[in-house]
Amino acid sequence: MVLLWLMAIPLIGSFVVLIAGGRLAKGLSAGIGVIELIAFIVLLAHGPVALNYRWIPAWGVRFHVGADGLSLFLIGLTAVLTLMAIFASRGSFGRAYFFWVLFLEFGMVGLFESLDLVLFYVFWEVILVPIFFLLTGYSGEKGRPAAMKWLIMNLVGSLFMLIGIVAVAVIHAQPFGSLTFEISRLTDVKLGPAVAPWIFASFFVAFAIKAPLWPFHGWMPDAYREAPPPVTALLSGVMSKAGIYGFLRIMLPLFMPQLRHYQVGLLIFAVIGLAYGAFMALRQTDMKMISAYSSLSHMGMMALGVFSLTAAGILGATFLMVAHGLIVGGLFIVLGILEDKTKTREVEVMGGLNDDAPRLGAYFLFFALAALGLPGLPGFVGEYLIIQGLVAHDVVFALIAAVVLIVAAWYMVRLFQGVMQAQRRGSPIGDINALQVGYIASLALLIVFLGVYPAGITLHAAPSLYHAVHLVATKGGHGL
Amino acid sequence: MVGIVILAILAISASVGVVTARQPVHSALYLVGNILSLALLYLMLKAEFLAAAQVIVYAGAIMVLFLFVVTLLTAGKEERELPEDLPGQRIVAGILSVIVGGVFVALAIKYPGPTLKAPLPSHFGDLTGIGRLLWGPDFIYLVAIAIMLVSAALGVLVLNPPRKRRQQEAEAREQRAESKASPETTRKEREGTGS
Amino acid sequence: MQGVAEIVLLPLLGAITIGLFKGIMPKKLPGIWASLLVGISFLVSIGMDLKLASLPPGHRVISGIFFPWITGFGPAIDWRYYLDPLSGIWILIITGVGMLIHIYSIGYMHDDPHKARYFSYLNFFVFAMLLLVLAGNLLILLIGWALVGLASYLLIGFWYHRPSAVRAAKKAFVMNTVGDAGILVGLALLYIHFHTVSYSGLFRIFDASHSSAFFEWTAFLLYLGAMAKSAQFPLHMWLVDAMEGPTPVSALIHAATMVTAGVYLMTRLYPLLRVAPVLAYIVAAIGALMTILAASSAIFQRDIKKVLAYSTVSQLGYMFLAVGVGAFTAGVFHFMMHAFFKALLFLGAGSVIHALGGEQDMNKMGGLWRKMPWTTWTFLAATLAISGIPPFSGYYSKEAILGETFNLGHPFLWLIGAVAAGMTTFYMFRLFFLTFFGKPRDEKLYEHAHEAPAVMTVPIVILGIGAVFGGFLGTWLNHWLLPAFRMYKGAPYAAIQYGPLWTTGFTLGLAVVAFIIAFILYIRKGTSTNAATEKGVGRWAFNAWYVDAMWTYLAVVPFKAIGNSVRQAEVGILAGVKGLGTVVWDWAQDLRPLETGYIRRYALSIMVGLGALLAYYLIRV
Amino acid sequence: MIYTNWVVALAGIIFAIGAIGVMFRRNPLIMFMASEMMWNAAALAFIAFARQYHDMNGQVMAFLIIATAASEVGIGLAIIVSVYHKRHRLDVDEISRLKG
Amino acid sequence: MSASTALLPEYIVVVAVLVTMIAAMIRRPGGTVASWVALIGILGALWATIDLWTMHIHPAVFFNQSLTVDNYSLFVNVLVLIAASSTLLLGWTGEREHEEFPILVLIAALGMMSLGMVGNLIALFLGIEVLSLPLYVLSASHRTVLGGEAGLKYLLLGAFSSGILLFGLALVYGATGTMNFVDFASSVNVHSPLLAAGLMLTLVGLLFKLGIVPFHMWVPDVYEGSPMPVTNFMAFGTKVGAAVILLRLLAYGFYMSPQDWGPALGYLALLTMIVGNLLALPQNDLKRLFGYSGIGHAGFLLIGVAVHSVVGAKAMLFYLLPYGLAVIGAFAILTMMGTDKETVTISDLAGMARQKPWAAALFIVFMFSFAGIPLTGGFVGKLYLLQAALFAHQPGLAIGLVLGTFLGLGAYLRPLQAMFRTRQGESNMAGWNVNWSHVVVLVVAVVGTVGLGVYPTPVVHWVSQSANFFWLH
Repeated sequence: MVLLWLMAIPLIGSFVVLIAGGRLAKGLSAGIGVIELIAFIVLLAHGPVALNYRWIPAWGVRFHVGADGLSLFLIGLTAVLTLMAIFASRGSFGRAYFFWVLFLEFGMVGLFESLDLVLFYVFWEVILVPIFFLLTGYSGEKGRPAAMKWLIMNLVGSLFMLIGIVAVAVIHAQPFGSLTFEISRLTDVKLGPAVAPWIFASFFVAFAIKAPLWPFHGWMPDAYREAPPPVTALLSGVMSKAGIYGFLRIMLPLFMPQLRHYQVGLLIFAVIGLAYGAFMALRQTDMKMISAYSSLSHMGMMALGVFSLTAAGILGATFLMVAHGLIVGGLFIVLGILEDKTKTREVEVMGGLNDDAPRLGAYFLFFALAALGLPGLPGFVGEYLIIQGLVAHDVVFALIAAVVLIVAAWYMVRLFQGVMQAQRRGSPIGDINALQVGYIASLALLIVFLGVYPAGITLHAAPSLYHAVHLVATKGGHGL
Repeated sequence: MVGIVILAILAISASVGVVTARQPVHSALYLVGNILSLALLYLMLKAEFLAAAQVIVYAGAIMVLFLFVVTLLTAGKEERELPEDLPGQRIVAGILSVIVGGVFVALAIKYPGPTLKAPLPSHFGDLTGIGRLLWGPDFIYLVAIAIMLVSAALGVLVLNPPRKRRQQEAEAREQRAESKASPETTRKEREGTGS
Repeated sequence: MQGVAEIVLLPLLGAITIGLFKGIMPKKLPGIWASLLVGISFLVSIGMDLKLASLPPGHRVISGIFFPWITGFGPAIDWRYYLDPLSGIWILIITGVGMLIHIYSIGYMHDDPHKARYFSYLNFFVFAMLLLVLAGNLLILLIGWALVGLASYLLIGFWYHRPSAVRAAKKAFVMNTVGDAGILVGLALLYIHFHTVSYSGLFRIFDASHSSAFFEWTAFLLYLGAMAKSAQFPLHMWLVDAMEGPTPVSALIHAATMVTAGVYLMTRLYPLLRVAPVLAYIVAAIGALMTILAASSAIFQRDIKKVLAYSTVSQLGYMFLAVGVGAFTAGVFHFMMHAFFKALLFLGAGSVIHALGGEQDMNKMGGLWRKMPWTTWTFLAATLAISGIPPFSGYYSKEAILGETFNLGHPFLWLIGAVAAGMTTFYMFRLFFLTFFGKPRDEKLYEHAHEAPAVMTVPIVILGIGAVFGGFLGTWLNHWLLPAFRMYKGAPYAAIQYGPLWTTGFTLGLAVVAFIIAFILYIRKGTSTNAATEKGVGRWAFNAWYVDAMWTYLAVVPFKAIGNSVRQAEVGILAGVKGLGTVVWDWAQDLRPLETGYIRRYALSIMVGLGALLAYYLIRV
Repeated sequence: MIYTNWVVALAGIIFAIGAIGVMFRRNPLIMFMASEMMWNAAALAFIAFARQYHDMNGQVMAFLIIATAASEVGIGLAIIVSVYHKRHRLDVDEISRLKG
Repeated sequence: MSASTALLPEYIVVVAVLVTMIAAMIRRPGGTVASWVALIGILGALWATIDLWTMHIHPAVFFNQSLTVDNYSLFVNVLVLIAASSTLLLGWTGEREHEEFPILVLIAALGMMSLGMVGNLIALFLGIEVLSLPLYVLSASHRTVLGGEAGLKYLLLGAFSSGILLFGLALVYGATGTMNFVDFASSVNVHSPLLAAGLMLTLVGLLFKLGIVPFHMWVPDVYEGSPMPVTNFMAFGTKVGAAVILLRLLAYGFYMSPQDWGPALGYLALLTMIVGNLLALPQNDLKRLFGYSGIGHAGFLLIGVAVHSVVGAKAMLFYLLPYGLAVIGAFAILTMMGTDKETVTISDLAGMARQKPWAAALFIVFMFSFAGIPLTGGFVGKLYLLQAALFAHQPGLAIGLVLGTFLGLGAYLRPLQAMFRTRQGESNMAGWNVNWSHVVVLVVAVVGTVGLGVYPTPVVHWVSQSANFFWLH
């Protein structure tokens, strides 16, 4: 039942906010976010659960939801980050804004819980909508083209995935006669050589666009730049994980032979994206863009982990999803506060702000360090596991990834120093207030905890990944 | 057989006349000729009642209506139709129509269909035969026709209402409409390329 | 378990408490509190070492697990600690020297408004360094490794208004990340092959292995980390720039402790070096190269701290030389002695800088001995020590390294080391003479110069005692370390040995000659510091053989170029996305006129469709 | 014996001519008449086939066509009158404001 | 079962036509009696339909096989009655429309309903004409310049296409010698060229009504020029009628020779999906936009016919419902906005999100249903159509559907974004006019749209029952 509550709380909450919101919208939604977080803790105490109801029996579509180690922490990530985003949002945005934020939470939780392809797809597209309106309605004139690009690019990918989903189900139904969309039952689908590449590509492109992975990131720069900072935090922190989650949840069980077959190519793609994002970040002057491209680079890193098709790599990707979500979410929130205070995003016109806002500077530094993968913080854990997986496959990719880590250190330090240190160039700003300190600090504490005790997640996630990893092993991957 | 050929030539030339006549009045008259020759053909095809109906309804009622409207709309005007200005319209349309018509002719001639040796059933095509059907199992068609005629009558009422009612409506509209967009502005907005 | 956790966590406690409560702390409290915690940590360290000593010689290991770090994809990696005689030495130096420098800093940073932050960072550094040396596996070591890098970054950039400091901090961080990445890949390789990264597990495996290319490459990757941290060619330039930080930081981090982490790592991995002999030789060779390369640069520097920085690089070269040839105890010995005298030198230099109001250029110094007697004489002791003049500490450790290098059949490396030793004497006395003797070159500064307060001089004196008498610890060290080095294969020549008498004589002779030259040049002739830096070898050496420029052209420029080309590609991708939209839009606009509004056209369209359908059918039939 | 297929061919020809009329002429009345001619052609074909199959249904259909044509013409002429009663020229190409 | 029982819904509508005429004659100016009577008639017909449905009738044939009452026709009845009642409610008499409006709507609805049950060519023709004639009148009924143009275009092209249809019917009759659909397949001339030519002509006539490229040209113009409720009726009702008769004709009469028409329809569907959605993209007039969007959706519907399978039939039938609900919802909002104007442009929407947030929210739902975003019925419909295409091994149609959807997205998103634009100068929401009748339509539309998206199971079930033609299996 708690699974349903996890979906219902933000859904009902969103409408409550929409109807009763008004001036209280922010406080109300923060309360709902807290309740959701509590529900998640209950779920955590429960451990893996699943529910399976009939939905559209004629097509074999089921309302099959569950939370296992793979999705559990992503749900948690959603709950935490949404709460943070609500805290970080301007109350003056009004109730519709908070409605969309909570609706987004509903969609994300639903997506991570779905174990049926149609259900998955439903949520996959539902989450596009709130972002579209948050971009359209709350980020000025420039936000609209970004919103358009966001929705259309993502839908292009996902619509083809819809063909893929139906095709898989139809092909699976051919010998047995009855349709099913449940992932666990589709794993034995036999795709012919003529259709397999196309179906594979349809899924791959959808996930790659959502993540986004290079070169499918055309929507990303605009959307990340133009969205209100809390929304950017949600976009990069939670939404982007949906793509990688799709790889893990759907592509590993369904397309293992194809993944094996194209592995080298996929790895090359991912590694190009990894380097590409890093080098782009190196040459940006807009602070949101630096972290946006850094995020792109990290998505490449996660994809590398998945495509390494090793237990460590996949586990690393899983871990990095959560870690990166928290980190980049925090980073964007901090950048948003800075933008609010300085009214600019250009690094070149900032500098020396640490004098005015030492606490903000400290958090900024913390998130920057976490984002560059400082050992001891969770980003490193994921990167370590991924590199280990890559080493098992081919050390060349590991070395490239390692080089990119160096570039990451470079651009992140550059970002931090450019804004916070050196000569002061802008006008003075105030430091963050107690509320901001409170929620940012709790986020930071969570991040530190994960960095010190990553086993807390991997312990739970690994058994669920066992299935995927088992498939890897039996279908010709490296077991370890 | 000869009769058919003559009627066919008549019908075709009348229909060509409809299409080529300069004045709508002439077109209408040609159409009457076409209808009459077809009516004769109906007779030869053992459709007596229909031949009568064709003459009475088509030539008698419909064409008279046409002539009324033609005279109403073109009264006192002696202007020729403007020359064709849509590029390629006539060439493409002509070629297409000729090909399509040719195909029908070819198909009709090539696939004659079965020839029934049995004699025609009694009352074939006469008033009794049609009447038995239409007032028997096919009565529902008459209902449909009735409804169509009702809608035609209503249509005329709606489209060309009496003057008194027209005034009433105009007054009501003016009361409601405070900021009625003129067609010109609508045009402009619609022609703009948008954002 | 008990003690280890406290050793590590006490400084962390200091860092956190100061960081959180600096706003409400009295002005002087942070320094005292920080020093106190490190002091307690030092005492606990002594206790732990005593505990270690109470164990039988071959089994002096205190190891265990706090809790698992990560699990789930194979054997777990734990928060594992590992205290053996080797790390025992290191924790003593870290906490001991660290405490002295904390105390010194109370005086040095007296006027700085941000000193609370400073002490917080400093405590954090001590914590990270202790974590590094007490780690029981490579992964935890890497965490400590990166955290000391972070602390170093923070402290180099402590005065973040100075663009040069910011740049130096960035450079240090990025260069250190190179090393981190190397270790990361190396330990991933080890884990993949052996399913463990803990020392004991790995060492057992190394013991059972023969040398192979795999080990060479793995060792190389780990050495890459050591290179970056310990400023070995070509990753050493950051250390020179790191002098932008406060001087006590230079003493603690960039001379005494952190930069020797590489030495620690390579010493710790001595069983790996056995199965990677080529790499071991490379370590030695690069170490030897560093000794002379850095020494040559040191000769021409003007900035007092830069001289010391190059000197540090040079001395680190000695340590790596020792490690590379297998003279592990000698290497550790030199590390200890170096910690004393180099910390002392830096603190002395710090006193001078403090006294001169922040002036670091030796051109503005001179004749300070009258004003600053304590500093001068302790500085002299350290200078003698680093120059390898018996019976000062440096003599023993350096001779042990050189002698063993010679004994183990590396005469060429020995020759380089010996020449570098002579150069060391020269540049150190050049520094000493220019700073403390001769006439004051800048009267104004000289007028204001004064001896440092007791809180600064006392640590200097304590370190001076170490620098003078430390050499006599050699025998004890042999006893302490040898059993540890014999636990696993790979350190047959670990014991301290000295070379043939003539080699010692040669080195000493060079030192004496160098001293005389320095005396003539800088006392008698009063040569300017700028001499010979304008052209030829001098210019190259002054500019550190243009390693920075090399990096600029080999890494920075290409990386930026890649960045630029990537930016072009990005423009292309974005234009492509936009272009696709535009194409569709234009396409739609182009189709609109088809809808002409003419009924006859519409009818024609229907006819065309009809024709097409018929044609389709006819063609099919 | 009547060769009904020849009659159908005639119907085809009249149909084609009607279609040409719709597409060639600019006068709405003539266009409308031309399409009435197409209807007539269809009715002729129905009657011919009815004769061929000895099936009265075709004739019923033809009758209904005529009746429907009557109501359609009623409506059609009403529309044409209402559109053109203010215009001077009976030209269907002038009625092309809706487009694009 | 007697005809009077089985055809009760139609009879009720016929009676309602008569009563409404009387009511219209005796009404006061501006009164709504006629509308009420018509609405009651429609509701009665709806009640009768549902009652028949619950009786689980077997297919019954009446009037010389001209009418077949089965679940299919009953489902069509429901669709048509929804369309008709929404049209009535949007054009509530006295507000905007003349008093004959309800009568004409009822007559057209009667034609549409009959199209769902026709079983022979005569009834097909009559149904089409009963549907079309009132719509000719209605589209020109406001006697505006554009309305007249719309009516004239619709009339001339309708007559033209009806001529083609009639000639096609004649050829079909000539080739088979029978009027009844079910006898075509058993005729000896199944593969006769005459039959095929006749079928092609018939298809042209029907596809014209459905608005398939290249027979679509009239659609946007007529939609734009017609009064708002009439456009609504054409967009929903005409599509229903044309689509269901197409399916009926092909599935009953030509199921033996799908190779003759299936691929052709497939290509037309592809063309229609692409062109319709593409041209919807740059439109600024919302009614015109919906016209093109309707063309695109007609292409989607045609997939269900072209694949010639029972899944296709069900999918098509299902898709009509979410499409229609979105149409009536969207037109309800346009009617509320544009009570004093014939049309609404995209720029008129500016500021709607701020000033009329609830209407904006509902508009979003309908647009998303058009675009096929999940949790709206449009998505479920597209999913069904995709299944049909893929089960029939026609990936091309699936890809076409997706491409069409993608091209259409822009068209639906542009109005949505416009709502968030801040408007310069005075608010254009002043002429906002909310009648209870609009609200009823809106509520039905939004509940239906979202309901179909969230829990389509019952409708899927009904559709399965109604499109279960045994010979398609």
